[in-house]
Amino acid sequence: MAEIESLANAVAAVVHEGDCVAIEGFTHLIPVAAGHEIIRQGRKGLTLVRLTPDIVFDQMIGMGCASKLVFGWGGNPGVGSLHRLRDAVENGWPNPIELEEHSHAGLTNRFVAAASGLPFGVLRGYFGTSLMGRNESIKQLNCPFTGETLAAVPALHPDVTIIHAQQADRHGNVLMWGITGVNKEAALAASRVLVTVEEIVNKLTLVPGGVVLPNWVVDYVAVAPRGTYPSYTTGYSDRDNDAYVRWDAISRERDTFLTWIDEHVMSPTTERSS
Amino acid sequence: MAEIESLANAVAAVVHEGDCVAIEGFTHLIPVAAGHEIIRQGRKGLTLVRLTPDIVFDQMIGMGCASKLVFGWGGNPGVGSLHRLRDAVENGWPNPIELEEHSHAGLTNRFVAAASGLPFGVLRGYFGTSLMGRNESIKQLNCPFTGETLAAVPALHPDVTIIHAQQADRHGNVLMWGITGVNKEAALAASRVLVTVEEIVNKLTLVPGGVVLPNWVVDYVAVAPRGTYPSYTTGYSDRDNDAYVRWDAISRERDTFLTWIDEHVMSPTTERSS
Amino acid sequence: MTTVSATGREGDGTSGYDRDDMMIVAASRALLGRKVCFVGIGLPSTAANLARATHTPDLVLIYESGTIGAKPSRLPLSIGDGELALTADTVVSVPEIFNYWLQGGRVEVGFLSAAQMDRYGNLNSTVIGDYDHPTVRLPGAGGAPEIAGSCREVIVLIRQSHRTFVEDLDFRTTVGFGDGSGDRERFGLRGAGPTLVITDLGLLRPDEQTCELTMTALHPGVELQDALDATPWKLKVAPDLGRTDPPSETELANLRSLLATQGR
Amino acid sequence: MTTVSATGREGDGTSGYDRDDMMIVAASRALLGRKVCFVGIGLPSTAANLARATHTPDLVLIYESGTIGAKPSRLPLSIGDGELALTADTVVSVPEIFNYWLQGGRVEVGFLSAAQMDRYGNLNSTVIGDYDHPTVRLPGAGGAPEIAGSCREVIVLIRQSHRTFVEDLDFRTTVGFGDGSGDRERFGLRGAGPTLVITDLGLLRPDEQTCELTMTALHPGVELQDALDATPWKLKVAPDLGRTDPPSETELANLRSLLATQGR
Repeated sequence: MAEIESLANAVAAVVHEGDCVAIEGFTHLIPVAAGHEIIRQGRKGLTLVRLTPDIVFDQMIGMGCASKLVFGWGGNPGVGSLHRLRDAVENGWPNPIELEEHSHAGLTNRFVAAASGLPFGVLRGYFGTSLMGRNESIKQLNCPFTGETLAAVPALHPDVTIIHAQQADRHGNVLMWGITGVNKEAALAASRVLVTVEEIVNKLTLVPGGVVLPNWVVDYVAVAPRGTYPSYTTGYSDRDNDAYVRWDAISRERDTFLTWIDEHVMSPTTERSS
Repeated sequence: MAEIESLANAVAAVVHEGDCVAIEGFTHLIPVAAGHEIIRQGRKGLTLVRLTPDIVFDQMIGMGCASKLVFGWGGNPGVGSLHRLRDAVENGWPNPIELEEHSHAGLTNRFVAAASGLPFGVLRGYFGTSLMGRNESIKQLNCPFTGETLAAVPALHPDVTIIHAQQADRHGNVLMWGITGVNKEAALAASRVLVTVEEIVNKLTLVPGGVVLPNWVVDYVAVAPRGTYPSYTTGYSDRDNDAYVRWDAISRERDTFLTWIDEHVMSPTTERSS
Repeated sequence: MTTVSATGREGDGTSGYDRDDMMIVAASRALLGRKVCFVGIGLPSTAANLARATHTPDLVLIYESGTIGAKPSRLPLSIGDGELALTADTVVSVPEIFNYWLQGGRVEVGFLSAAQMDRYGNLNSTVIGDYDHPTVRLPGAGGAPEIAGSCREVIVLIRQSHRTFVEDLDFRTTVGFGDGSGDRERFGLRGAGPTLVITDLGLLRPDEQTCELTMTALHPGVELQDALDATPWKLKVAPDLGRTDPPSETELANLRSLLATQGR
Repeated sequence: MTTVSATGREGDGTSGYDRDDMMIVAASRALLGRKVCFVGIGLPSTAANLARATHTPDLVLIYESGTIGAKPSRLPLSIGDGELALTADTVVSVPEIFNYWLQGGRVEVGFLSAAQMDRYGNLNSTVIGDYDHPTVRLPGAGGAPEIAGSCREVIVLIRQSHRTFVEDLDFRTTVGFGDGSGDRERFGLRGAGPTLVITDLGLLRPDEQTCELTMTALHPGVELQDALDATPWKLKVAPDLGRTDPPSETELANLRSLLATQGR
């Protein structure tokens, strides 16, 4: 049953050194505040997982939280590269990072398989690409009916999944809406689940496109208003597109990056004033 | 792109002699009017598919429409057996019927595989049951990662899927809500799709739990108000539980059954007055 | 004096409840303190809602139609009753219920019933007699095989008689313990299987070594000989055979209220 | 006279449009009469919305974030732009988009771009240089492999130069025609592959026999030698090499209006 906790306590409770941590959110509902808390708590050696790692992953990688990244597409959407990710991959700064890359469909089906209690997922894909040779977690199998060869990917069970949602009620039941991506599957795939929310409400009111996570599949709920900034939360905040553009300049050099982290992450009071 | 047609024309266009016809609806949104139209049009040799065949399947089977039934649970919910189905199975009246039976999970995953463009679906199940030996469409396969043995079921691609929904707009986009069962997957699995609806509206307004089928995956929309009777349509009609109880008596004997069909199906004006 | 319960069944003459009432009450007690229960229509649904009314108000009810956290104010008449969808925390698709929630191993307790059960808790709800030339064609498997496979525990509700308790099933629709210890693992079934069988005569639990169902308690007014007579095989009996407490006033009152909601 | 387009890029001095405008217009024309298009952000999204504005108003746009039938009134800045969700016929989960809609074979045309392309339309969006010690680490595959595999046809938008057109990809992220005819079938890819490549210089289509990309048309003001010079291999040229019509007044006006919506 979900406990409602402060973000700091919740992150301390669920994210341990060396954990496999999925932090999902497909361009929307990105748990940025939770990522910053992980930086503040100085977690190291994490395997970070996300379909679309963007600037909060760039920040965690630049601060040395991650030793491995499992992903589908890592970039600054509509802007360009993630310079901290590139620095880690190209120059090993601040530490080398191992990459395990998939197509979105491949990684998605790893979550789906795990959520479904199956050891693997099946998809049409990967054959003929260099991904297949680079990624040992992709295998092939034959359809027992048609003989066709298909790709198999292993279920991915994160130690922790962190997602952001609009609301929880006082019992820890969670409601999100808008683009919900692979949030439900990533949560159901994990051993522990932390959901940051915009607010706690007395009663959840279902909305079109709403996705509910009952409190018995959630471990912690933490209130983090505007916790997706500079991403957005439908019904609560808009995307700050300029902040994504600014990130490109901030993140190009190590010193401007470290200064920014110091000002905007390590001093939590100024966290969302960029 | 969906055409809006009369129920008679739409059924004539999509359901052909010998077709594999999935008519879905999980205790809710059961396309009874469409089933009656199939009876009126005298289609024979159909392979009928549904997770939960109930009294409209009993009626079609009793009228000799089906040569095969693919199903998960065939009964009169909360009441008992389907006597026409039993008469066909136990006594070959009005014709023998071949049974291919699955668990709900197995048949569901046959639809999911087909909707996903995969030749098969995978599930934990069937091992240790008599279903496995009786049903040649269940095979086993090994996980390429863990070596575990799992059940595989072949994708099921009906020639036609018929479902009922609350609304369509004038372009044939469909909206359903409430318990939607496996309706989306059954539709996406099929070569042709007919959706009967309570009404055509100018504009669909999304509702919590609403499922949309865009018009480019639907072939025909036919208006059939109260087209699920004695089942129900959330927002439009309630289930007539007494009718399910009455069916038990009506369907026990061949002559009372035939009389009922004559009065309630063959004379369409009295169709929903039982 | 013979009493007639609210369901119209003849009572056992002791205190205004009959054997079905006792089954339902015993089943509701088995849900004390449980979190999540997968429910079918009929006795299981009545028992689960009695548990909600009596001692476990937060019990999460899941019906295979896709309703999660249904809180019906009247007993539903089918698993797709509109009341379930209307009162649920969320309604999901049938593929999601089976794949994410059931097969995902998230359900603590599942209820099952059947036409036949053998000594290892295997169930038949498919056919009586020969499959190709059946005496009685039953509805079939539905969700039962996966409920039995994936719920962490299964509770079977079945009346105890030579008709329902059989040496050899005509068809094994649903696996209990297969042919005994180790078979569930061999079949890849992840839950613990039927840890409790509730009949109209008493309770049975699997033997720790062999998994054979063993009578562990009798309901009030039932003699051991009744249970032995109702069982076609040599029924195993626990050395410390217990006695079920009769329904309390509260349990009976709540049950009556619930059954009274089952209007048409 | 040098004109500057509304996007701030330098024009080619002929009629107020530049080579990117021409690419977008050519791409929008390729959508004439199409039903369903899988769209990425940037030029593809601009082209698809230009097609909606100009000649195919009912074109269904699908973005991999799960928005089906998005009808943005301004150009989205990311595939998860709130405007897409707000204007969509329905928003589904990412697993559903990839499994039911894309892999299900329901999408007619997919747009792709990349950092590198070879003569068989294979694409690299993963890495420049050695994988383990890259010169440039690019974002990676995202949805591209499945878009290329499952859409009935793929249109590639890519500028033509020695940087982008390469003899050998540093990494094959996405399959076009593999090493030529028959490879797609061998890999189990169901769509027809990249039936059209639109560059800033002209159009290329696969040879019917070999699947090698063949220049079939040049944009206005482009000479064949420009295309040959921009291609590191001996470029195949169609015997009936055509000439793209310049953007019409309507196309340009619609493009300007669209680009003007792309505020920050």
